[in-house]
Amino acid sequence: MTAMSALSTNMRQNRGLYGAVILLSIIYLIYNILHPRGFSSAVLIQNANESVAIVFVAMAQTIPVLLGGLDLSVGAVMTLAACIASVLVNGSPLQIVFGMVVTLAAGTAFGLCNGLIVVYGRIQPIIATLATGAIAIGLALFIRPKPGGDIDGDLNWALTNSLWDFVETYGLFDPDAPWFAPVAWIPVPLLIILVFGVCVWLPFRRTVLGRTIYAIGSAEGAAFMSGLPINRAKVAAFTLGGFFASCGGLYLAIQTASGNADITQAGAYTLNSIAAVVLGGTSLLGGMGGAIGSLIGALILRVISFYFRILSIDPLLQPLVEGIVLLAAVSLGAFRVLRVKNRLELFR
Amino acid sequence: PEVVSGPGADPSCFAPWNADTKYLQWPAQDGPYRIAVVNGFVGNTWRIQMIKTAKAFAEDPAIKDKIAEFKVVSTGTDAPAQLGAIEDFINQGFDAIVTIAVSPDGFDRVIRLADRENVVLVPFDNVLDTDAVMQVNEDQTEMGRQWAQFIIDELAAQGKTGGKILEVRGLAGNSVDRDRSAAIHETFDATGGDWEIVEVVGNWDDGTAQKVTADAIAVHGQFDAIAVQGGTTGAVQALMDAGHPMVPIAGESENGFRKLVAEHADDGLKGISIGQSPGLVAIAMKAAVSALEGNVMPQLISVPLPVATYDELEDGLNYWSDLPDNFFTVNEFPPCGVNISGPAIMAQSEADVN
Amino acid sequence: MQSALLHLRSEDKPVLVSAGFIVVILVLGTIYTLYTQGTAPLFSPNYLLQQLQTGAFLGIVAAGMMMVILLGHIDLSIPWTLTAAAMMATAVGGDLALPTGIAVGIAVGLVNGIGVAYLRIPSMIFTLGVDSVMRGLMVWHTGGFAPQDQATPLMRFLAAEKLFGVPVAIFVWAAVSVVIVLLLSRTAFGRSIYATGNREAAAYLSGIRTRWVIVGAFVASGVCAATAGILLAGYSTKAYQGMGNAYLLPAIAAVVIGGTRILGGQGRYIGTLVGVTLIVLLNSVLSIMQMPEAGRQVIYGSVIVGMLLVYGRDTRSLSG
Amino acid sequence: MSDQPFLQLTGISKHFAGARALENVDFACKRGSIHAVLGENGAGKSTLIKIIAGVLEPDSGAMFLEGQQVRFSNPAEANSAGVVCIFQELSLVPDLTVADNISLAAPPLKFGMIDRRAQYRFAEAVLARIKCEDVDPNALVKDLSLSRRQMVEIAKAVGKSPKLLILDEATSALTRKDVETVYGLLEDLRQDNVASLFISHRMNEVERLCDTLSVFRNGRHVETFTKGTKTDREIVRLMIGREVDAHFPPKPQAERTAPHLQFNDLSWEGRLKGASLSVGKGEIVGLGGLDGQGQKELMLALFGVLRGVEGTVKVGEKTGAPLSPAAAKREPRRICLVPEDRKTEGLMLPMSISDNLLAASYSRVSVGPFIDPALESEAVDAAIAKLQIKLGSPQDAVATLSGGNQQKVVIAKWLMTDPDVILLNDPTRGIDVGTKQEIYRLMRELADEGRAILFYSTDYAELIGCCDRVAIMYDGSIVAELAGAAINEEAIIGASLNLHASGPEAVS
Ligand SMILES: Nc1ncnc2c1ncn2[C@@H]1O[C@H](COP(=O)(O)OP(=O)(O)OP(=O)(O)O)[C@@H](O)[C@H]1O
Ligand SMILES: Nc1ncnc2c1ncn2[C@@H]1O[C@H](COP(=O)(O)OP(=O)(O)OP(=O)(O)O)[C@@H](O)[C@H]1O
Ligand SMILES: [Mg+2]
Ligand SMILES: [Mg+2]
Repeated sequence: MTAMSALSTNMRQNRGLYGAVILLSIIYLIYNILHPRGFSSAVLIQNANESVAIVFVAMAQTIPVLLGGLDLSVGAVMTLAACIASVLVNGSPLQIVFGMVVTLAAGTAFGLCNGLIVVYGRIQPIIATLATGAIAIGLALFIRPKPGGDIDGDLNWALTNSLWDFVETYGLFDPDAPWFAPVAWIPVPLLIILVFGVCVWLPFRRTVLGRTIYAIGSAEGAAFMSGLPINRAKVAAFTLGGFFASCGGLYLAIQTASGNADITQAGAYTLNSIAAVVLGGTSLLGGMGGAIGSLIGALILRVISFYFRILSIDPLLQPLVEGIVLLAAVSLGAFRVLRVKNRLELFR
Repeated sequence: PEVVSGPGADPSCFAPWNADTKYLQWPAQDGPYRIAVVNGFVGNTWRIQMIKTAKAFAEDPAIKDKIAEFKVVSTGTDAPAQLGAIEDFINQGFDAIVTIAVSPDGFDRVIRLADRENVVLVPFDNVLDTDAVMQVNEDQTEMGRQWAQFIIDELAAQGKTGGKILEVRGLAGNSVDRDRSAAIHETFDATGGDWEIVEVVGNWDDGTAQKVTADAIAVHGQFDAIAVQGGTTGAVQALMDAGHPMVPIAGESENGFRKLVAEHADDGLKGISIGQSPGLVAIAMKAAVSALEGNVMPQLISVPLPVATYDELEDGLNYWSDLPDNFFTVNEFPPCGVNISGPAIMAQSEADVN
Repeated sequence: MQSALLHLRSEDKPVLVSAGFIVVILVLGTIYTLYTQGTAPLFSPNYLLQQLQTGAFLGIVAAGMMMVILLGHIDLSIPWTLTAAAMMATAVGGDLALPTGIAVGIAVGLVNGIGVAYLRIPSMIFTLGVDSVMRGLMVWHTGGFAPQDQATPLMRFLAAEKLFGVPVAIFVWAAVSVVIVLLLSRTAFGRSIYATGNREAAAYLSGIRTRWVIVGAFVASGVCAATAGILLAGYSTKAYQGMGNAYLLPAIAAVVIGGTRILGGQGRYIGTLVGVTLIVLLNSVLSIMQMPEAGRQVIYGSVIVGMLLVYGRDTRSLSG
Repeated sequence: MSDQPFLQLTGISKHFAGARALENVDFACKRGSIHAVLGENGAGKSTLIKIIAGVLEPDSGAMFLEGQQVRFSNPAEANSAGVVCIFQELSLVPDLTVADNISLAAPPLKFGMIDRRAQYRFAEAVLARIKCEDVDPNALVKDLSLSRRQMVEIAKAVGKSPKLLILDEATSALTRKDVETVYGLLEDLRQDNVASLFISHRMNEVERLCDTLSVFRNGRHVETFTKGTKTDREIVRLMIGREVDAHFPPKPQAERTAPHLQFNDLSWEGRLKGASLSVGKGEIVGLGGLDGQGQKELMLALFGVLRGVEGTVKVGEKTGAPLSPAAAKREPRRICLVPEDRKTEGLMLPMSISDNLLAASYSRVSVGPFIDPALESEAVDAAIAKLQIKLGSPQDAVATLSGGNQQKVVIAKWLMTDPDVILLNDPTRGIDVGTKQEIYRLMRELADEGRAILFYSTDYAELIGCCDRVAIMYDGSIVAELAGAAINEEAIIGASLNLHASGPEAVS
């Protein structure tokens, strides 16, 4: 009884997420079937590598969205973090770790600043982050006026391949050991997403602070009247967003072994992150959804673009097809509207 | 590939960058080949023209039989997506991948993978800061130098050895912008004249270039000459709208710019037009095929700068008064057998449509 | 006079503060030019008129954007709506150029409005999708049809020529402004925009056809973007890909700096006018100072945050 | 010890931009007592309890809890001091589950994370205590009816083990049975030496429950006295500062007019199941029944909000249900609806009073396509005068008005459209006696002008006192129509519980 009702509530609350998972499974399956080397570790590694940054940025976007806000600085913070990493992540192993920590700390601190401006400056998140995003890009350009950087090459190779290569690069143990074989094919980027994303987000969601974020997005006044720590939760939301964005930036820097303060790329990431959040079933009004959904949403966006490489579509028609598919994908939820019988429900 | 010694095949087309350029050789493979073009951004005329040139060249009798499969994808400005697409094509077993890099760095991994699979990776236009792959480009530094030299010479002809120059720069942070600008400054400095160079950022875009040029004229009054990295038509338009006297101008190879120069050269709009050509893609494709055939290739292929000065302009030959302004005039490279002229590209697709 | 100051409404504050800041920008710029060249061109009518002329494009875009923001929505399709309108107008050419461009704006606005109002897809995401579809269409168009891109003489006249020493573009901007002001303050449609933006359910239950209102606002935004595109094409003598890229974020920033609430329901057009002027002058002065892109971005962001800290702070209503 | 008040306020004042909400208020309440706070709309009751609960900070004055001076800067601090409040506007989070809501701020934790099982069990226990076993702790709050939500709100407050429990009109939407449960609960809490502050506009509730009464008027504390020392009449006079005569305006002689609004066999989504009724011009027909029997849906269906309504609707000569509120309000139907929730459905809170008043009638103040400022202000002034709305300036935000005056704005907005059919969905909820009477009088006037009025109310007394006929809804259909002397409490309650029905469900 309890379990049943809990399950049905869960289904109701996460309908978007489950829909996204099914959609992703279908399109990824078909992609692999069509791909000459489908269902291989090489393809999985390539797909995973390509997805890490956007997945992290989409997760970063989710948290402010749950509050009912938007963070237009996620792409810029990612870029800033990548530029910092491109300067710091090299040298001895200790220096490398130090560089990584500083990169993540910087992005997190930037998120914290966003949160403080939103909470204590009482500025709407969307517009506050539009402005801080410009500042982040400015800082990134100061750090890296032109693209480049010297990120450790081993790190680049080890983190963008399978566990086997990781072990081999650092000579941890014999990568061909039989006990290792069952997991050796797993792409490191996939593990990074799981460890940093899931192991940070899922527990956080279960804390009072995490739940407060949902409560604020759902009904801020009620959350306040109920004695929830509104300010702290908002600051935490942006801070965690900054952390995820900087995870994306750090990986991007390692993956490309360089930093690039590219304004258009930052903007594209921000916009794609919003699309991913929506595809993942999080309501832009706040209060419903979660970062796991956005992870899936980001993957959906990526897999859609994979198709252009295996299908023969006129290159000049590709942007149009891409646009139409995106529009169609985000419009999927619109079928709900046709079923709404009480028009007042449309206005929430 | 193996590093070998030169000379390379077909030097009139695949000219080495300079005397120090290495030569590379891949094991010869049997054709026909599978070739992919991985483009980044797609929302401007240059890129569209590039894609059309690539498609047209793939159908060219000279090369058609050597190509079994030809694919073009545009990944946007997203570095991971571009790297992913390249890697995907390597996974799919493509033989050569031609690309415009979204960033001069960050290709270490795909270069390594390409080498492992003997895939020929050919960056062109926006090339990489590495000598591990074969690349095709025009010499940006040389371009900046020629622009500056032209202005210096034109002003010298007017008896000026110094003056106020407006430099309209490109996209901030881009290496092409950096190289061209540095060369311009060096060349002016080298004359020892009294030059004041006012820099504005035009983003290689006609509208922005026009706006910042107009602003600069409003604030600074008059310039002795103008150097524009891109969006030249816009800059000239601003000049004319402001009633600024016609001055020597160095710019890109947009059709609109050449039209204006042809029309107003006699009024003083003495221009030099050098451009990065969308036709580079064809040379890159041809180089890829040549490498796959086992020929020795220069690591860095220098494509001659397509220069046209005001006195050389000829309608229907190096500019077309009936074609759009946005069109990039230089498209063919006869020494390479790349003979897809601008109007030909346009005509071809109109036929497609009908 | 004193009593006028005392009765300053909270809505007037953004206008006054931004206006003050505009003067600060001009003064700082002038100090710079005096220092570097010994002249003070920034206060010359010539310079200011020219800024207003190029400001007109942004101003018209922002006017449309404001209508949408007043509803609590946003129109991210502006860049390629603007571009598409300009490209189609020049491709068709002749007398039909202007109607074609405007028709593109109306069509995009209709699609946006239907998606947002009828399908109930968040505008943030739907207009983003429409933007990429428009981009796709334009890439296809450029690549496939050898399109003409020359602005017609009428477009040139509207954007680049002068009438009584004042650029015609400024008159166009003024005309658009008058229409928007009348629409917002003196018509049922305008009032309905405010009502819908504040609370759509209540507006709907008051018998306001909120979906039409939303569609209408998006069409207005599309038409404004198209008008700006046509003017911009006239100004540059041609249409080209990417001509709209520089207008989206500044338009949003201008509207918000002008005191319009990003969540909808509140805002005055005069604020948007001042906001546009501020952004245009700030950009111009930074460009004159040859500020590198890095510094420019930092200053740009800081100015927006700073302005909003001064007056844009959300007042929370306890009953809300 | 026992004589020391649990809570004491001295010299509390609170001003809002322009409005004076509280002026130098002294107030005290004791443990083990249920203390009623009475007053007209806008008297400052909610402001008072918001100050006590830490939502608002007073401009001046001091607050003492068990003799210690305290200052709460947010509700969390008040909660931890044992002061728990059920606000007039509910404070539930709709997208979370009932269990989440009940232990929202201080859930049971395990390894720093919320222990969902413990939370579920706790919710079950608390719900059982207020006899709400029918509410599933795992249900989402947004799926609950208003009355269930109010019960969850009460459960949430009780779950915090308060020392001082404040209920600000917390029973306004409850069903009769729930009200009884809450009474029982408050009695229990009194036994446990908890202090309760009870705000209600329903005199009978106050009579039954409270031992001490405090009356507020115009932001001032007028008097505090023990129950029974004053008559109802005196209390009302203290509240509104004048004598109130009869409760309800006299009903005219019952003469049935031709039906104007008729509907037959209305069905919608299992919430309406073949409802039929007719309302004549000049008639006030009450709609009764337990909460959530389809009354709200019925009104929405008639107003064109619902999609897929089956059955026939006829207004005057026009057949067919309207397709939208916009169509409903226009000729020839001219229907209006005063919705249930004025804050979200009736008003645009941040907009000015004048804008809100005009929202339904732009066309009436327009000349050609343009709104005429002169006509506009004329219409607004007339509306304000007609309903005697108490306000500073018509340009003030409607949010600054008290609940009752906000409701008047909603009604006035619709009267401006000169409607033929008026649908009223519980218009007197949370409204003081004085204002209620004005509304009753107004309803009768409107009926006398020849309009057809359908009036849903949760208050039986209103149905009895105001209506020419009363239709009772049960499970989506109208099960009884009462008229004349048949409109009495027993009949209404009986019909509401569907006792006389011969249908199969009545048997089981
Ligand atoms: N709906 C609302 N109604 C009234 N005030 C609100 C509302 N939402 C937020 N607030 C304000 O938000 C703040 C909530 O502060 P709270 O103390 O709960 O947060 P916090 O995380 O504890 O902050 P801090 O860490 O600064 O103490 C208060 O200043 C309050 O005025
Ligand atoms: N946030 C606010 N801003 C401005 N004025 C306010 C605000 N809240 C309340 N007021 C004003 O304070 C006065 C007291 O309001 P309050 O809500 O305390 O009345 P109340 O006694 O609870 O009335 P009701 O019975 O209608 O709920 C009213 O005149 C109201 O207009
Ligand atoms: Mg606190
Ligand atoms: Mg109250």
